[in-house]
Amino acid sequence: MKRAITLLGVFLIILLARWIAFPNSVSGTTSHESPVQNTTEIPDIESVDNGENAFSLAGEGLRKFIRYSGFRNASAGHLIMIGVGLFFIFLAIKYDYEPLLLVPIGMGIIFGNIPFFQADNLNMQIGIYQEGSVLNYLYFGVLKGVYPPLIFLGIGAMTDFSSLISKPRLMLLGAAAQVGIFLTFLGALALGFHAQEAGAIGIIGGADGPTAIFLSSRLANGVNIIGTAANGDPIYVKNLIGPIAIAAYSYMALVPVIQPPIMRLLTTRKERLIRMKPPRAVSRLEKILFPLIGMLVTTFISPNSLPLLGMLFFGNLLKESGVTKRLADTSRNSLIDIVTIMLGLTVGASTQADRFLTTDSLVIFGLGALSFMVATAGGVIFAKVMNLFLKGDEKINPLIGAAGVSAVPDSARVVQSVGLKEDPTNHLLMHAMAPNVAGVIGSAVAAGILLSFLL
Amino acid sequence: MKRAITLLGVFLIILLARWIAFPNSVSGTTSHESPVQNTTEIPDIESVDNGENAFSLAGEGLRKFIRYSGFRNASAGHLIMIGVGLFFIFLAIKYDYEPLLLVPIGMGIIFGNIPFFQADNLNMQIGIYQEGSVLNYLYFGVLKGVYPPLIFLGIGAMTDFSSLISKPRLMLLGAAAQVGIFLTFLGALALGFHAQEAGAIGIIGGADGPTAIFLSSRLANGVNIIGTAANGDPIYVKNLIGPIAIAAYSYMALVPVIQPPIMRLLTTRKERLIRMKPPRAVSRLEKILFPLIGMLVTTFISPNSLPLLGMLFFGNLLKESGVTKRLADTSRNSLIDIVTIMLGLTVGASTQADRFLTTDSLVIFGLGALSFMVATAGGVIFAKVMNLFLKGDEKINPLIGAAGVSAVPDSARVVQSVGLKEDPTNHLLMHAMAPNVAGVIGSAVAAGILLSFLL
Amino acid sequence: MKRAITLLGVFLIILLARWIAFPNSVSGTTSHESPVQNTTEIPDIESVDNGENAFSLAGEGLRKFIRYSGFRNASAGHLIMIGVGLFFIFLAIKYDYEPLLLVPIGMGIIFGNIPFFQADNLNMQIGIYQEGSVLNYLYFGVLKGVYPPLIFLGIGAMTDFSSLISKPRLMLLGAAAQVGIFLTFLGALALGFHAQEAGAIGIIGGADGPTAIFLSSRLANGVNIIGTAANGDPIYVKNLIGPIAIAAYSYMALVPVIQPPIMRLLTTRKERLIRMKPPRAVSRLEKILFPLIGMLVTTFISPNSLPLLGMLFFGNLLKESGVTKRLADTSRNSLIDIVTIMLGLTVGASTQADRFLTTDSLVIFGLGALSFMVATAGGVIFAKVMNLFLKGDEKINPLIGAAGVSAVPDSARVVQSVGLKEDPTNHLLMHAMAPNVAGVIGSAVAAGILLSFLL
Amino acid sequence: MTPNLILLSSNINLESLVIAVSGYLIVFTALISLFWIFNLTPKLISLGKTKIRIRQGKHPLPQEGKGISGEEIAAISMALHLYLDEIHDEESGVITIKQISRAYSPWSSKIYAVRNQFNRL
Amino acid sequence: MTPNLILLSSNINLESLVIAVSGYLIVFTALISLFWIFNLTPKLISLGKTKIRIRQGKHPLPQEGKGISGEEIAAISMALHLYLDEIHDEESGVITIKQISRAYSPWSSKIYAVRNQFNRL
Amino acid sequence: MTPNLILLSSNINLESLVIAVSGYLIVFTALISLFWIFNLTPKLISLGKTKIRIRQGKHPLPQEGKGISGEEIAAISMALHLYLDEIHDEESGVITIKQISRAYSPWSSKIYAVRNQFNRL
Ligand code: NA
Ligand code: NA
Ligand code: NA
Repeated sequence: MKRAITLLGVFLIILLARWIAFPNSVSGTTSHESPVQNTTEIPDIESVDNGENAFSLAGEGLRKFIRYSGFRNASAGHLIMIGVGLFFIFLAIKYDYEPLLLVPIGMGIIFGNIPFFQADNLNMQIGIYQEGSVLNYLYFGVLKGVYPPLIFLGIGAMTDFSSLISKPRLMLLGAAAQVGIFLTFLGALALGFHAQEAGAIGIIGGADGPTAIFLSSRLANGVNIIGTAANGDPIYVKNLIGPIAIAAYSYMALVPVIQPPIMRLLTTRKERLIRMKPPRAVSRLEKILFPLIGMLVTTFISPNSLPLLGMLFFGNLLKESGVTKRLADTSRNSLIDIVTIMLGLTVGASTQADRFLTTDSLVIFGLGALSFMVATAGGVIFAKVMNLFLKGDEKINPLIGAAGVSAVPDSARVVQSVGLKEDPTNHLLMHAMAPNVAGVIGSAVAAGILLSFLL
Repeated sequence: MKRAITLLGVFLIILLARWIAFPNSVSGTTSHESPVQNTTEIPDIESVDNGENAFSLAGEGLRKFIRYSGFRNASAGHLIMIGVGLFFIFLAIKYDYEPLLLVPIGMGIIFGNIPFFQADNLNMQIGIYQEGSVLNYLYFGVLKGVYPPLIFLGIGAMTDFSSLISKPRLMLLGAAAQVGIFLTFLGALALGFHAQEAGAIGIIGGADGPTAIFLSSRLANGVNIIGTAANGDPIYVKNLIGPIAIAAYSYMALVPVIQPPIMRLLTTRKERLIRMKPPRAVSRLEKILFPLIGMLVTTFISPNSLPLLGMLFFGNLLKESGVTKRLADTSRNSLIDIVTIMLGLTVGASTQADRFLTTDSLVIFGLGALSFMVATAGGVIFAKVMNLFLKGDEKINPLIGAAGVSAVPDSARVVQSVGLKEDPTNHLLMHAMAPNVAGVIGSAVAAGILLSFLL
Repeated sequence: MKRAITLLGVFLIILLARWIAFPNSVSGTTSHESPVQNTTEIPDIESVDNGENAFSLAGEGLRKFIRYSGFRNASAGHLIMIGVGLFFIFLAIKYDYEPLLLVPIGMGIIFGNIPFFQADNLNMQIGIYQEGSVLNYLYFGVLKGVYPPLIFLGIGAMTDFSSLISKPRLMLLGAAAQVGIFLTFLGALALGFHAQEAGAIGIIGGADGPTAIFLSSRLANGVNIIGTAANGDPIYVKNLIGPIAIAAYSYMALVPVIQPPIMRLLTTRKERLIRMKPPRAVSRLEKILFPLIGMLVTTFISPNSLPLLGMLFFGNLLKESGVTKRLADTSRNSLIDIVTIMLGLTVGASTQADRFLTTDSLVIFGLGALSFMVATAGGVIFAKVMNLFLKGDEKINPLIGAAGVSAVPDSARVVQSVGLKEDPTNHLLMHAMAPNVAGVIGSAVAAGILLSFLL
Repeated sequence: MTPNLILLSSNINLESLVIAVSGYLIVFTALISLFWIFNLTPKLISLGKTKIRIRQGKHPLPQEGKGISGEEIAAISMALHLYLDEIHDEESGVITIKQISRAYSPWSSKIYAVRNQFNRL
Repeated sequence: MTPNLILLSSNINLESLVIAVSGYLIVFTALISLFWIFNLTPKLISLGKTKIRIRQGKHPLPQEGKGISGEEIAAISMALHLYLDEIHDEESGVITIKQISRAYSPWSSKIYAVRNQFNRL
Repeated sequence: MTPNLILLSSNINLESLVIAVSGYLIVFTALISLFWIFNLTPKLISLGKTKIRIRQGKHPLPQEGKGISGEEIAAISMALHLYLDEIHDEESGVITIKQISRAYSPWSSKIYAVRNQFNRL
């Protein structure tokens, strides 16, 4: 199957990249080492002796130009990452995999891997990690976790929670799928990550890009102190925002590849044929009450989810109140578009080869794939468990459990697609939207809980 | 009357809130005390003795979760403020009172009063007053007075000054109504506020939210030093941005409740029936000249009004120039919407119970109501005075004086409504727009003057 | 010719301004002197003796008001600059010269020259150079070079590179016209500017506003250290962002005045009548490949161009990918509009008379005019040289060489206009768009090279 | 035993297990609470409406949200979908302008606004 | 006397009274200046136009802004209002797309732009 | 000689001349590289397409981009231009609303989306 190759391709590229780019350091991690590779002194035209003639000066000029050019500074890592960026763009344009995310991220990866001359005492303000560069300013919104809540504002303003309000029972599927988060957390711990890092890695299983960025900017930001070395120096948490974000968005784009086999494996044909009762109509009052009650309940339980869930429900209230149409319009159009561009570009650019191509990144990608699978399985199995207590036309088609991972709306579409293959008249999309949006709430709550336990 | 109950309701809620939340400190103000209430040490799961078994650990986990949850940290103040937020949203949706302001502010109030665990040595970056939180970043635009000028840019790009240009005489009504500002300033001084605080409180009488926020961010921001204590420590001005902004927006929303009785009290039926001459057509050249001349005249007189009035007239020039349509469109749509959302949300969130529920807030609300009434009366009475010098069909319907308070376009609508009740064929709206927009200019000039006298 | 007077007018105004405003300092530059002119002590109402009566206090209040008013603080320089601002607005509205730039810049000039009271120990947060003022916050994006790349993002999202893809040969004309940059660089050095300053001045010849602002914010920002004085103090580079930006935008607006005479001077009538083969259709794949290849090639050659060219090609990919339409829409509408407003306003306001009216500004304006002329000539002459190697219907109409200066799309329109005057059926616009957009790329590459040689 | 070995060699300890298990349970708590509330809400709303109507001496409303069956909704939504789909095929040829700025001039819009607004006063 | 007492016990003093009174007066100054200028402006404009026309040997224009009486404007604006109102009732059923991006391709738009622009050159 | 004098009295030196000359040449290098690549690209693309089609046993495509001559394009673009121009003259009287928010409700749009999307899966 074409898609399987896609998945395999991503893995192989990263694996190869790791080996080719830094053959000597595969065993260890390099994230705490200095990112500066070239420490040769800055070529300085002014230092040329005045006695030299114009001809040798021209040569000097050419040499300086070449020393600063990308050709001279390119490493295998840069080229591989540029290849990955082009591959993301290819996937987005050719297969329409989450293009609104993959095109900016792909372009950002290229952006972040244009090779330039780096030296200790020179800051030409090009790279995303160089203070004062434009990318560095735009990256601020990622580092400080400002972009994700703004994305959630827009998502709230474009999400219709009707399906969830009409069948609140399906909310549980959105909770069940979060098992991926907590198992991945344990998995990351088992592989030697520190608790805060493990929490940030676990959230990949939430299948929600902004939530993943938000949590990792709080927990695995390279700034928090997690211990003290023997000599009294503080030990800093690793900065894993880049790999976590890229993993989360990659797998969200690959949901149509990852989920179907697991869904089919865990369900019988009879189960996949279950037709569900159509949802009832929902009154305007219920739609207005939903964001208000939803916000109070979830943030009282998990106050650390406030930045995400508060914004999500705020956006939804703007949409449903009926009196703030223009604010909802702007939230779900210009505002979310602007933030999406900035977020995608800078998250992509944060994959500068010398920071990104580490064993950690590889492990994170592996754990991320696992967590998506576990989450999918969690949702499907929980739906089957619920069916034990339901009867007749109340029964749930367990396929929609897979939509509980969130990845809105792609995983709901996958449910629809898998369902249609069994019975071309059984439209599950409407029903799958309920666990799908519940999964967004669920992973934001999980993020809040991890914050309160780990911070 | 239903509306009167509304007004009373607001007052009662705040009064009660003050007593219930902080029964012991009603006599004094708490704004300079530490906002941190819980100073118990941070619950730390890691400190549990290794000898304990899994069961007691689970209990510990549960205890930690509860200690961090909103239920455990909620105070009466939080709940009351959440009630106020819900009430604002109710007013906006049910009665359509300034929904573009009240929905974001109401949601912001809820946002700011979700209870979370606070301790001296712990910053979980949730609350608006916690450095590094998302709300704290967005609040920056309020604290530094950046949002109000951007709002004014958008207002300028959506305001048609034709009515004012065609009857420049009505401009005086916009000046007259600013009496509310200066009397409230004296009132606040009389109640013991310092001059800078009194100036910021006075501006509530300008009936203009962005102006109020701008001035209070400059004068009553908690940062300026206004004196020296006996022991040599500096005395800081109080931070009154929150209460002033909430008061200004609340009363702007309540204009349809506050103004009509005063308008009827001060006018005879005969006056209310006066029909005004329709305004003349205004040429394009006049419309282009208006922002240019308006800017030069007002800012030469009061340079401190530049950030507000410069932006207002800049926006209007973008609209009227005819060659910058796309810039005007963006100013009055995406840009003003984005800023409105941020402004409303953070102003609302700044009402965190422990900072907001003080005697000061109560007094400010009282003074604010008074100043709206005084301003309304000022406008109406001045219109009657002008009528002494005008004759025949030049006479002004004194009702439109009430529109001089600004609160665009609500107070103009109130004029129309009160006028229609006397004579259902006498449309005053067109005429009321003139003092209405003049009132915006007037209060911005007043803000500039207060700045130059008090800073 | 009416337009020639326009050009003359601009020069005369600035020349006069310089003499009238600062008659004594024409010989030297003032940019390193303190911008504060009034160092009289702050008028303080509180210092009035308590024994005085109300009458003298009222006088004191009046005096204080006047001392703070614009009338009292206005200098000849302020009034001249306000005149310049009004003139820009007039040009924009009357003649439609680049109104999207000239209206915001013109209004910004007025903004920045409203006179206000300045004193050493008083910051009323009005002026653009006063820390904490709103303009100062918005100016940040200019100072740090953040706005120009965002403008380029929008330009990329609205530019169709088809003409260039179909006739890649015309790309060379976009390179040829950059001769203006490098000759002006030498000219500025010859007039005594330091290398970094000269590089920033040279970029005016690129005829590209955002590029000029970006480069001058990096090279001539008043912050970089370019040497050491005899007493060991560091010598700072001059802050020339304001004059360079104003010169670049002014001449971009005046392209229809500057270019035609030069174009006619350097071409024969026969050459101006040359008809070019219509371009071929371009496939979607080519359009998608263009931004990707363009980005890799140009930024590998000149990594310092990344912030500009990366964003340009990113925007173009959003447009051409076909799957990110909403992101492209937002980039070329709300986002670019918002940034244009902020950029124009603050660049205009940075011309505060006491900083702007210096001999340096005058010299920069002179060099700028020259560089536009040289660039135009460079493009036209190179087209004629190319014709020596081309034959038959491959021949290039040398007029389109003038479009290589960029100034999109005005210089392409000028080509069309001059061409039509010779043969009303020979439409050159389509062909002129190719060197026009190539000129944007060319000047961004040149900016990158100057950065790597001079930083 | 492998699992125990992992526990020993890794950072997993009892605390982290507690975090994982109680974290998962709290997520459930949150969503079960929402389920519980929104299961109740429609009943409370229709109860409230009925009470008000009875107090006002009117007949109770036929219960909203039950009158329209799911089948009907599905039919409607499908019809709507087909309708929108058809329109979509045509719309790419249509050129229009954005809503003219009716909302900003007192000369027209404000009168307009008044008509709509003041019924409520 | 109460007022005096307030003055004593509060922060009100002569200076603050001066601020209040002169502040209010300055607001008036600003708006009266605008009133005065815009009272004059239409006269100056029509004066300017007349002079230019006379210098060009044409008849002076009928004074703009006086030809159309307020009554007529009111009638027009009401008609416009009713028209817009009607349209409003129908528009919610209409689906269109945003203006196609005519402005961006040199293949079509730029020719278009030229036609409109170069009359001015 | 004047030029030499300028060189002496100014900041121009050999280094700055090198910067100017090599800078100009590098700009040319960049744009010549692009020229070279995009001169080649259409050939590579049609080559690739032909190969694939031949491998699939089909006839090679008629070379895209050469079938439509420039003359035809010009004619089409002019026609399009005239058409758009005409429309433009009328559009200012038209009032419409923005695209209704079809994209956001699972009740209609998502079904819609599915139809379009899943052909690809
Ligand atoms: Na999720
Ligand atoms: Na006012
Ligand atoms: Na250029």
